[in-house]
Amino acid sequence: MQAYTLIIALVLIAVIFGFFTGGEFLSSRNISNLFSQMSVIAILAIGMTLIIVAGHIDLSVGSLVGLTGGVAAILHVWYDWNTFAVVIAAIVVGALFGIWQGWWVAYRAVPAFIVTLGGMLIFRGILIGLSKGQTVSPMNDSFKAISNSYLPFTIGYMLALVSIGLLIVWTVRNRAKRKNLDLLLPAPLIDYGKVGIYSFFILLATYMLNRYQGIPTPILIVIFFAAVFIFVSSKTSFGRYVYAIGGNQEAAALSGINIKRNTLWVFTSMGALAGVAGVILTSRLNAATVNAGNMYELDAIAACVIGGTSLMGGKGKVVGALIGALIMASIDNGMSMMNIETFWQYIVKGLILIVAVWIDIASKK
Amino acid sequence: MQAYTLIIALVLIAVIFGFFTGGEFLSSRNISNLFSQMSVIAILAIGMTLIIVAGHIDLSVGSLVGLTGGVAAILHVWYDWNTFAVVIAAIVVGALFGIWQGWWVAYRAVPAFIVTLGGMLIFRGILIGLSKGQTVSPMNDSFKAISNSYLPFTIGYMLALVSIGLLIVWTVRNRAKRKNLDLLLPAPLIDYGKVGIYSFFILLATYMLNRYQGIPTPILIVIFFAAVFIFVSSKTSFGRYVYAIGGNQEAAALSGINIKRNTLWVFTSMGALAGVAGVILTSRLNAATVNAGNMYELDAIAACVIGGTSLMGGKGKVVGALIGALIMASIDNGMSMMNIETFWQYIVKGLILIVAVWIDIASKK
Amino acid sequence: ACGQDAGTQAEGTDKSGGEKSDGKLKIGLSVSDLTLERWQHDRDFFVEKAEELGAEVVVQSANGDEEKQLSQIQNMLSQDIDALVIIAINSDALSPVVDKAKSEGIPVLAYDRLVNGADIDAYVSFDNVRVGEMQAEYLVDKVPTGKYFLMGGSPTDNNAKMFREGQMNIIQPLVDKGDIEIIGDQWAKGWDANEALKITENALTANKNDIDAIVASNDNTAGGAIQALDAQGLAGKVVISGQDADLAGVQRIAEGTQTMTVYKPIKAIAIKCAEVAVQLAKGETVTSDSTVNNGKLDVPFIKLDPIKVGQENIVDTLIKDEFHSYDDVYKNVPEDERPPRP
Amino acid sequence: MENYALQMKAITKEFPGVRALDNVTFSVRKGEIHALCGENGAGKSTLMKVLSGVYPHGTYDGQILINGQKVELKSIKESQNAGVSIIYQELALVEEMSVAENLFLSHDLMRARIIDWNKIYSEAQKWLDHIGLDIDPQTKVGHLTVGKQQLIEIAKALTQKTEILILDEPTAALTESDVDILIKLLNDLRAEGVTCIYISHKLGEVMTLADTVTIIRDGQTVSTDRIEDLSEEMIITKMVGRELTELFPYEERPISSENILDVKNYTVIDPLGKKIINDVSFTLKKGEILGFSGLMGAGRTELFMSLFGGLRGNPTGTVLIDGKATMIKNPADAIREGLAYVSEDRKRYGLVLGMDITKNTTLAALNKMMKLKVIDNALEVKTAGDITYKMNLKAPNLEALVGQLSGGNQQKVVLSKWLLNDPKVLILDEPTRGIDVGAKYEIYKIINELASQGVGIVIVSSELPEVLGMSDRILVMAEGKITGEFSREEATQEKIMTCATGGEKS
Ligand SMILES: Nc1ncnc2c1ncn2[C@@H]1O[C@H](COP(=O)(O)OP(=O)(O)OP(=O)(O)O)[C@@H](O)[C@H]1O
Ligand SMILES: Nc1ncnc2c1ncn2[C@@H]1O[C@H](COP(=O)(O)OP(=O)(O)OP(=O)(O)O)[C@@H](O)[C@H]1O
Ligand SMILES: O[C@@H]1[C@@H](O)[C@H](O)OC[C@H]1O
Ligand SMILES: [Mg+2]
Ligand SMILES: [Mg+2]
Repeated sequence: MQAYTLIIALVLIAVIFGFFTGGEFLSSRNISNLFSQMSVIAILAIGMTLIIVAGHIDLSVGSLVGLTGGVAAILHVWYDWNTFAVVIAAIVVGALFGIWQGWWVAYRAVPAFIVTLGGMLIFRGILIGLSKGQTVSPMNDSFKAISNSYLPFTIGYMLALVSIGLLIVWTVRNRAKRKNLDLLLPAPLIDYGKVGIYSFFILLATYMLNRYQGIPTPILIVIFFAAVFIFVSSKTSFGRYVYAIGGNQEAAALSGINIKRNTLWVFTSMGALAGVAGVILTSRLNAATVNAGNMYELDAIAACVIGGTSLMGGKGKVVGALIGALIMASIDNGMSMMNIETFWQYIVKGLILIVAVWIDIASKK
Repeated sequence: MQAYTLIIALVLIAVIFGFFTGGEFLSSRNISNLFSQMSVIAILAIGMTLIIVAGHIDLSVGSLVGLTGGVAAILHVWYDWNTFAVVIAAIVVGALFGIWQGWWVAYRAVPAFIVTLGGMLIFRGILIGLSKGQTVSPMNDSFKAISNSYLPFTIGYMLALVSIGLLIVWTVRNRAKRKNLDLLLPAPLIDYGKVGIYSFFILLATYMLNRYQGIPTPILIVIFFAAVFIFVSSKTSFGRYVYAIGGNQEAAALSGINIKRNTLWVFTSMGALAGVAGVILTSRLNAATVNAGNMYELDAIAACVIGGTSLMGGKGKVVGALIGALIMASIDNGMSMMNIETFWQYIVKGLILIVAVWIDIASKK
Repeated sequence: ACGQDAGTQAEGTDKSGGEKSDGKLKIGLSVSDLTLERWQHDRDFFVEKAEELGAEVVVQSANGDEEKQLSQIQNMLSQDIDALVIIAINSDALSPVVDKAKSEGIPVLAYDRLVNGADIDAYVSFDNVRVGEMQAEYLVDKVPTGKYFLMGGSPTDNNAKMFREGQMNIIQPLVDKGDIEIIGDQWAKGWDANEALKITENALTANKNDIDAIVASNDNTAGGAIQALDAQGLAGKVVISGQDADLAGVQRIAEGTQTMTVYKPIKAIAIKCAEVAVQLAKGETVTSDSTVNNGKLDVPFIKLDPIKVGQENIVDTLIKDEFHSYDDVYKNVPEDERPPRP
Repeated sequence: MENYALQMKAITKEFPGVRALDNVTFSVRKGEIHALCGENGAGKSTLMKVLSGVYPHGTYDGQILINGQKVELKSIKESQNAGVSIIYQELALVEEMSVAENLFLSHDLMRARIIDWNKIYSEAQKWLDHIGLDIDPQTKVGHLTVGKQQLIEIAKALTQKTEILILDEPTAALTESDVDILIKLLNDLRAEGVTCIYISHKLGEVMTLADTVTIIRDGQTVSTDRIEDLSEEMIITKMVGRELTELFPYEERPISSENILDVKNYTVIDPLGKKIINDVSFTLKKGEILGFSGLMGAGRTELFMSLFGGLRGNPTGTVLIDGKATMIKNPADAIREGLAYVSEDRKRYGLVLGMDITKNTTLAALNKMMKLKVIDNALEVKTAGDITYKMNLKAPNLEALVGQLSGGNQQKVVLSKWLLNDPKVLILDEPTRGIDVGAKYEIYKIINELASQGVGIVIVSSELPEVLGMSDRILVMAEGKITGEFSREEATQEKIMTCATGGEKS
């Protein structure tokens, strides 16, 4: 039900903006832009989902994106580190600061709101100190390529086909297993219908993107991390424990789940993802600036909530957060395509945010 | 216990900064400045306490401060409204937007985080639209006086004495009543000792401020609203209900409490207070600017949390929030008196925030 | 406040009298936002010069928050300074504290941005409106007719508004004449490069790349916009303005992807300000050729001209001024394409 | 040499200000069902939490031996690994998660590197079948009734490789038929050699199940006896430290002929369109005690929640209070009309746990504590003090947070809260759930007193003896309908059960 409301909202947005921009909004080129534009927030929203599901919040991610992106740029430009080393460094720095915050939350029981509000200031401060307020640029080509290249057509189609293939294999095997174990089997039509629909959309998206320049690398990175985190959240004990902790911390503790360690991990992975986002942003801008990432936390949180994650914890899905990020990016993109006046953009975005979540809530009743 | 940790923290901060500034931090003049500087956040923290106690959050207050302050300035400067009318208008506008947000939260069940995140954008957008991005100034003298004047000496002392008098009368009467009702009576020494300590601090503060130019008006406004909201939160059914709702919404509902209406009121009063803060800020700057109030919500929330308000709802005190606001303002003020470099200020403020809350939490165990 | 013990002077001097026995002058410098590259240069030059002239400088940065700036100036005043130098975040939002400084006999110098409606002693500046005009002039010169996209700065920054005013002074007549068509007008929140990047991507998409000029208000946002142009192979083909002569911006100009920047000879203004501030602190009066009315009085105005910098004059301006080094600026330009080393 | 599965020696555990366990010694033989009895707050749960690692080694004094081996359990996990499984008194389920996930939350299947969901679902199905629950393992736990949740808890403990199974009041929220399922399960486990510690306030169960009974009072061991050497009365006497002559202090009272509450053709359709209450009609007279019996999920709670205005959904039908037709849209209306509702889940619906006793007591009657629209704190404290004194509330002082009180005392706070409104109709949903015999007795006496003052009282209870023992008249519900009515004289357990199950589809 809920997933459908989201998709309906998305379609509605697409139709409205498509109409007002004379179709431009739905052009291959704009869809390609849209995916690149959403990538940074999408990466953050993936990690934020876990944070919020665990019952916390992270207000520091924007600053951490700025800091990790800045560290990457500084090492790259000032100290001539190569691209690979720099990417690893950014992720490690992000993860370390994630551990720092997670430690305060998990082992010192300081509310995440405060720890990460502090982090927001601290990380920005460190960035200003390290960069001396300067814009650090330009990156070399391999670094620039991280966010500014496209997958060649054929590889794009191949990837699409491989993923469809995996989908089919997985469905068939799962059905076989369930049958073996005597579990309830959904009608084949439903299972295979789903596969059909997903395949259709995968192909459509690939086709649209290939009509322009191919699949943009940043969205591939998003898909990769989304896949990892969807897997982690549904197929590993860590993932399930996070949901249990957020759903009922006492029950989780009484079930022998190590609350502290798992919480620490949640923040660590958020930090690492902020590092990834920092790299993408720096590459995209071909520069690191002191105010990069400012306020991204709010967009990331909004993406999660639009995607059905409950701020009370225990409930939320990575896929929802991605759709949420796409909705947010679409709003920004559509309004700027329409060349709407700035103050209207603020107002409309604010209203859409409220109404989108409201529709979602109303539809669940 | 908790109250004492807070006071100890405050004293510690005072001592440290006093030491590093060669005593300047504790000079009459700086104390006077400090109180003026904390006033806007303090007003917001008062309202935010209720919001958080009720189990919500308000991310829009910074924008609302900007908007109400802007509306006041526009009416005053562009349309020649008089100061009184303008103040009322700002408060009414604040309250109306408070109602709007409260309505979404209470009657449409949209999480306050989202409603007020939307509000943050919407209000800023309206402000940019109304002011056309311009700074609106200057105010006339009576408007300027709101934040830029001092209570004459004698009146200051008189006020101090009156409040001490009231304190004594109230204590005596309360003791008599409790005795009448056969209730537990604290030893007279404790009750009157408290009165003595409070009186001492009231007189000390008045003396210090009078040594400079007198009690600054903004802090008087803060004290006035603090008194009103302390009264409301502890002596009216509305206040009690807010705590019950935040403590256990379902139990409150089954006790016949109208959750929706009370929630609406909480947001309305927050809006009105944002209006007051907007007026104070505009008067202080003698101008309304488009980014006035930016991010004040975070300071206000931090003040509440430092002051012991639980983000889970149901728990928190206005007095605590005031002390929290004073701590936050002291940190800013002290570091600026020490002329610490910007990036260090970010880092130190972030760290103090975390550590302050941690000490508070640790002390409660 | 008549008759009250407002004796700040007395209190101030007896508290810090000891430290000041060496008679060293103390100047307070309130900076709008040290998180931006340009103001760091300003600060460094200013402090260096003032110290050379025998004064001690107290620097604070308000990070773009007007109320914070006001508070910080209050705090400086209680530190017993001899002169106050303000780089205002907002020209209109500081009068109460400046009046306060005056009432305590502390001279006030407005640095780069005028402080309106208050009693100040001198104003040293480039004109923000003029900056906007220069940006537009340069572009219009290169591309007299065509499709222009306007990308303003932060919608909540008063200066951004003033740059736009200047830009329109030049562009509007041409629009009226029909030479120039404005095809879009967007503002980059927080002067954020990523915002600028997205805005430009969308503008290019919406206009099918049919854009001839982008009027960007500073180098940071220009950088974002150029990334979008680059992706379309348009970098260097679409003219684009900037401001601040950030290293990254100047490098782009050297490489030919950015058209121009407006260089406010920061060293000049910083040094001038330091000199004037020391003069004021010593109680001397400042003379100047022109004055400007700030709504309260005619303020002595020491005017410095900003400089348009394009590929042709990088060496003569920025590098000669030692604002950036030759090697830094041409780092990414092949040796044989570089202009001669000065 | 006795063969002990568990020995706890000289256990002392202190909380700030309270010595919850004082030198307790507790020994359990292998393979027996060992009941642990005691009043609310005696320390039963605390003792079990010491054993299960909730209070890790080092936070208490004393020794624990499992199978004769000394152990130092430093975490819940270590305790689990030592073969101890516990079902806590407070439900420890994650409502947002599925039944299967909850069942295996602490199980090795969940700790696998990659979780095999199909395996978990099929295992879960087996356990559900085993305990006789007919639900899909993928249902969210939050969608189940408390009773079903309790059964899930039990199954969850069973999924562990268990040598010592602890059940802390597992039947508090169960109806008789579910209790039967549980008893059968435990008997099977005993046959398999599992040692079981059983805590319950329902002494009937203790008598049928237990091999041995240990009684503790005020944190100290009173006695350990074989069941053959005990009777219910003896257990009660040892628990409360004095003799309780009767369990149900029912008194013959004259019942007025006036209807105080008259419900006609009451139907409730929930937001999903399901008819949860189906054409219910009944009357309640002044001074009458009306019992409502039925199986878990019969709809009793929803009927009264709805009458009280606390349930979403569309009610139709008429409700007369004191002969006047009324429209109750929310609890405030209900309170105004003289209804009071003590819910079955006091922590969720009855109390603000983080507030003190005074404020909880006056919450629904705050308007009576006002002078000039201002709360008169002295009056408030006095009122709360008076009523809780009458209730014989045991608490350190009125400023103690209710969250720190024992269950029985919490229930008394809820009762006090409603009595302050001088209700005409008092609805008690499971009024003695989780409450010890002594406190139960006091609550029954209060109920009687109120009835004799003319208050109409409804007792919704899943404990048949309670309904039979206290009511003047008994109604039975099944599947949202009233399926039977009996006077005190004609009612028997068998008749009621027939009506309660008769409503079910055959
Ligand atoms: N976390 C705690 N902090 C402080 N006191 C506690 C805590 N837990 C229990 N107590 C106190 O310890 C005593 C024993 O409580 P416990 O929960 O073990 O009783 P019980 O025998 O299980 O009662 P019941 O039958 O109501 O479940 C009580 O006085 C209780 O108030
Ligand atoms: N949260 C819920 N979600 C879905 N169905 C529910 C929920 N709570 C109750 N029900 C259903 O509503 C019906 C009536 O339940 P209700 O709790 O009123 O029964 P009851 O007779 O009071 O039983 P109990 O002894 O469990 O309190 C049942 O079919 C039950 O399964
Ligand atoms: O120089 C510019 C400054 O004037 C403005 O306020 O912020 C952006 C800068 O680029
Ligand atoms: Mg217990
Ligand atoms: Mg029930």
